[in-house]
Formats: sequence, C-alpha cells, structure tokens
Amino acid sequence: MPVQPTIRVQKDDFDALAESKSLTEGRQDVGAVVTFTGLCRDEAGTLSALELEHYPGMAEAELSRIATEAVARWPLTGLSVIHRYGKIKPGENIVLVVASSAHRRAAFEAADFLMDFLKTRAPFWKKEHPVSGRASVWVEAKAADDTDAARWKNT
Amino acid sequence: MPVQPTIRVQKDDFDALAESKSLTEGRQDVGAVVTFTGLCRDEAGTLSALELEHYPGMAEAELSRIATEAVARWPLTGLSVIHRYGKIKPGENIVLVVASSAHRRAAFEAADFLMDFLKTRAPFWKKEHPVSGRASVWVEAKAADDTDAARWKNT
Amino acid sequence: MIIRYFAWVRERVGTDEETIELPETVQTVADLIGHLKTLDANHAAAFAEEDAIRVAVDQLHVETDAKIGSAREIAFFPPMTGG
Amino acid sequence: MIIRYFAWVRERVGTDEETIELPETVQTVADLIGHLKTLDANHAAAFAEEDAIRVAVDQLHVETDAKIGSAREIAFFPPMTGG
Repeated sequence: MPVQPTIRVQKDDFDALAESKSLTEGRQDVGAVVTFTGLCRDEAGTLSALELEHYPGMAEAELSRIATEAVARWPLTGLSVIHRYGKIKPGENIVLVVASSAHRRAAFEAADFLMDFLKTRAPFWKKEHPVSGRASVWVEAKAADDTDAARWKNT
Repeated sequence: MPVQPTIRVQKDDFDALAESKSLTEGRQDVGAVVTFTGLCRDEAGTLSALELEHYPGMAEAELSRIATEAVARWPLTGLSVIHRYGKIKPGENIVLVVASSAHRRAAFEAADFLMDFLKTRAPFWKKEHPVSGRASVWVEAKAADDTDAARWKNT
Repeated sequence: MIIRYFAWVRERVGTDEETIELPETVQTVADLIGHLKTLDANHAAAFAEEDAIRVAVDQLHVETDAKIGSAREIAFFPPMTGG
Repeated sequence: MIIRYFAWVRERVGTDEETIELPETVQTVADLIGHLKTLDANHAAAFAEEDAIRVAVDQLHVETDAKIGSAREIAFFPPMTGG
C-alpha cells in the first residue's frame, strides 16, 4: 500500500532535518532520502520580502493530490511537503519536499516531480515587495515551469 | 568562476542540516538546495553492519574530480559531498550530497549526476556482515548503476 | 454561488470573495466569466486578459468549458507562482 | 612499483600492498596483470576473473591497455559499490 504523504501549509518556518528524520528514524528500509528546499532569492539586493498568498483549503488539497500521484507512481517509503505563506525575507525558506525510498532513483524522481507540479498546480502566488518605496509587483509565471511539468507525461 | 566543492571522506557521521546551512547562511543568491542522503538498508533484518572499505587518497581525489565536473556543468552556488567509511549499521547514514543553485533544475541534476558517478567511479566497496554466524560477503556492483551513469553522456 | 479571487485578480476586482446570483443562462465557467465582466468596470478590468486567468471549481482546477452544475465555490486567479 | 589491492582482490591476494620489481617486458597494465598471475596461486586466483577487475594508475581510473610509464602506484579492485 502506498504511504500516506504528510502535507502542511503554514506561516512558520520548517526544520528540514526534523522532517527528514521523521521519515527514517527507527526504520531500516530506507536507502535514500532526497530533500528539496526552495528559498527566497534576491541577487540584486532590491527585495524587501516576498508575500506568499495562497488559497486555503485548495492549497492543501492540491498538494495532497500531487503527493498522492507521486506515491502511486514511485515506490516511496515516505513523502512530506511543506509550503509556507505570508511574508518571507530573502534567504528564508519557502518550500520543502522530502522523498524517501529504498532506492535513490525513486527518491530523486519523486521530489523532482513534486516540485514541477507544485510550481504549476498548487495555488500560491508570490508578490515582491521592493526595498525602495516602489510599488510591489506580482511575480509572473514562467513558461519553463510548464515545460518542466510536461516532462513527466511521457515517462 | 565555479564554486569550490567541499569533499570529505570520514569515519564519523555527518549533519545534513549543518552542511546544507553552510551553503545558504548569510547569502541571498540561493533559490534551491537539494540534499541526497544514502543510508544503510536492511529490509530482511539479516544485516549486522556494512563495512565500507575505501582507497584513501583516491577516494577524495575521485570525488573531487566528479564534483569539479558537476560545478563546471551546472551553475551551482555550492556543492558538498561527504562519504563515510568503516562499519555502518542499518539505518545509519553512508553518503551525503548537497547541491545549491539559484534554480531548482541545476540543483536536482547536479545532485543526481553526483550520485550516479559516485556509485560507479568513487573507490568504495561494501561488505555485508550478517547477523548470524555466516560469512560476510562483498556487495556486487549493479548493472543499473552503469546505466544510470551513462544517462549523462547524451545531455 | 460563492466567487473567490486571488492575487492580482483579487486586487482588480477589489474583493476576495463575493456571493452572486447566477442567471439561468450561465452554465459553464466561460458563461460565468462573461456574466462577471458585465457587473462593473472592476470586474471587466480583472477579466480583460481572459487567457491569463485560471479557474478552480470547488477547489479543483478546470478549463473554462467546465459545467458549473451544483458547485458551491468558484475561484479565479492568475497562473500559480509558488514553490 | 607499489601495487595496492582492495576489497575481494585484496583478500584473494592476501595483502593490501606490495612492492614489486617489474620485468622490462611489462609495459601496460595488461602486461602487469599477466606478470602478477605468475607470482603465486593467490595472485592467480585474484586475477582469474580479469573482466571483474578495475585498475587505477596513480589514483586515476584507466583501462588495461594503459601504459605504466613512470607510475608510482597501481591499484586493483572490484567494481565500486559505494554510495
């Protein structure tokens, strides 16, 4: 039977190691753990904070649907997805995916798949608040994200 | 200029979070961190411990060569590889790869690439010590590992 | 019918949620968009770039040809940018 | 010439390292394997399955047709199983 994924949508930061440990501690059937952490980036030094808006209810539901597809598709021993909302400063965490499996290929592919679909399907929107007094702007979706998600259709 | 990878071959366990933090703390140019942790697996409950033998000097050198190729190939902001040797019990860590980048695709691919080449090129050998009094046996290399490594030739 | 708006669609409409009586002619999401555009200038502006808007019916992604049926909640928002 | 052995190659040879005088006829790694096999039964057993053995010259992977040249250290071992 596929594992039950852990899904959390929260304002607070997460602890990647604790989430990873909860998928491995006390068991001996896990050979590979892949964690993906997405962080708030600001190479130009012009960003005060990102504001993450989400659709409460649907955000959790959609992440669950993506995670359920991943555990059906790969032989995972565990899968956790945590996405933050609210104001997030440069250098802070935004999203965490942890996938564990007996074998590394499944763990890598599941985490990669999860992020591609999360980007295109999970109802979150980023608004950039600049450091100067200028107006904040909504981040535009990237065509590359759709291309990334489409990779999984032929595999 | 490509980043300088961190390579360590050690008997002691590692702290995945500390290694990950050292690639992100105090900077704002990292958008994605992928960590891969390989653990000692024992689904059948017949394993007392793995013994990891390595070729001192060449192990570090070969990991450095693989890591140098990865940082030349992907726009990484950081790359760390830690491989343990000695006796490792079921459930314990064996290997850690942490790849960070502005974008998730580079971090995923570099970590995946690193593990594929580490498996086929880094001079480490696993011996299984069974729980019963039976003789210990050397783990055999898998053809799948060569196939995995060959994936990167056409990309 | 509860209509919810997110991100810049919410900002242009000027509210995050409203309850609207639907005329019987509104059968699909596309019909609903057509109806919403007639409500006022804010709605018209929000839906001016129809191609840039995504829809969820009862928290499930759908295309604009989807039937509304007995849905309780329909949400409009731009392409997602989480992760 | 320092010759090093790892994993089951080491166990079959019975030592992890030895220093060997090479005859002038030994020019390549393949020549060296041929020579080592003549030393005693342990070496012969270790190199019986030649295809299963990998080689490093001065800590770099090579094929068996590689020239030995002025190498300081040659290592023999099974396919790697780390990670």
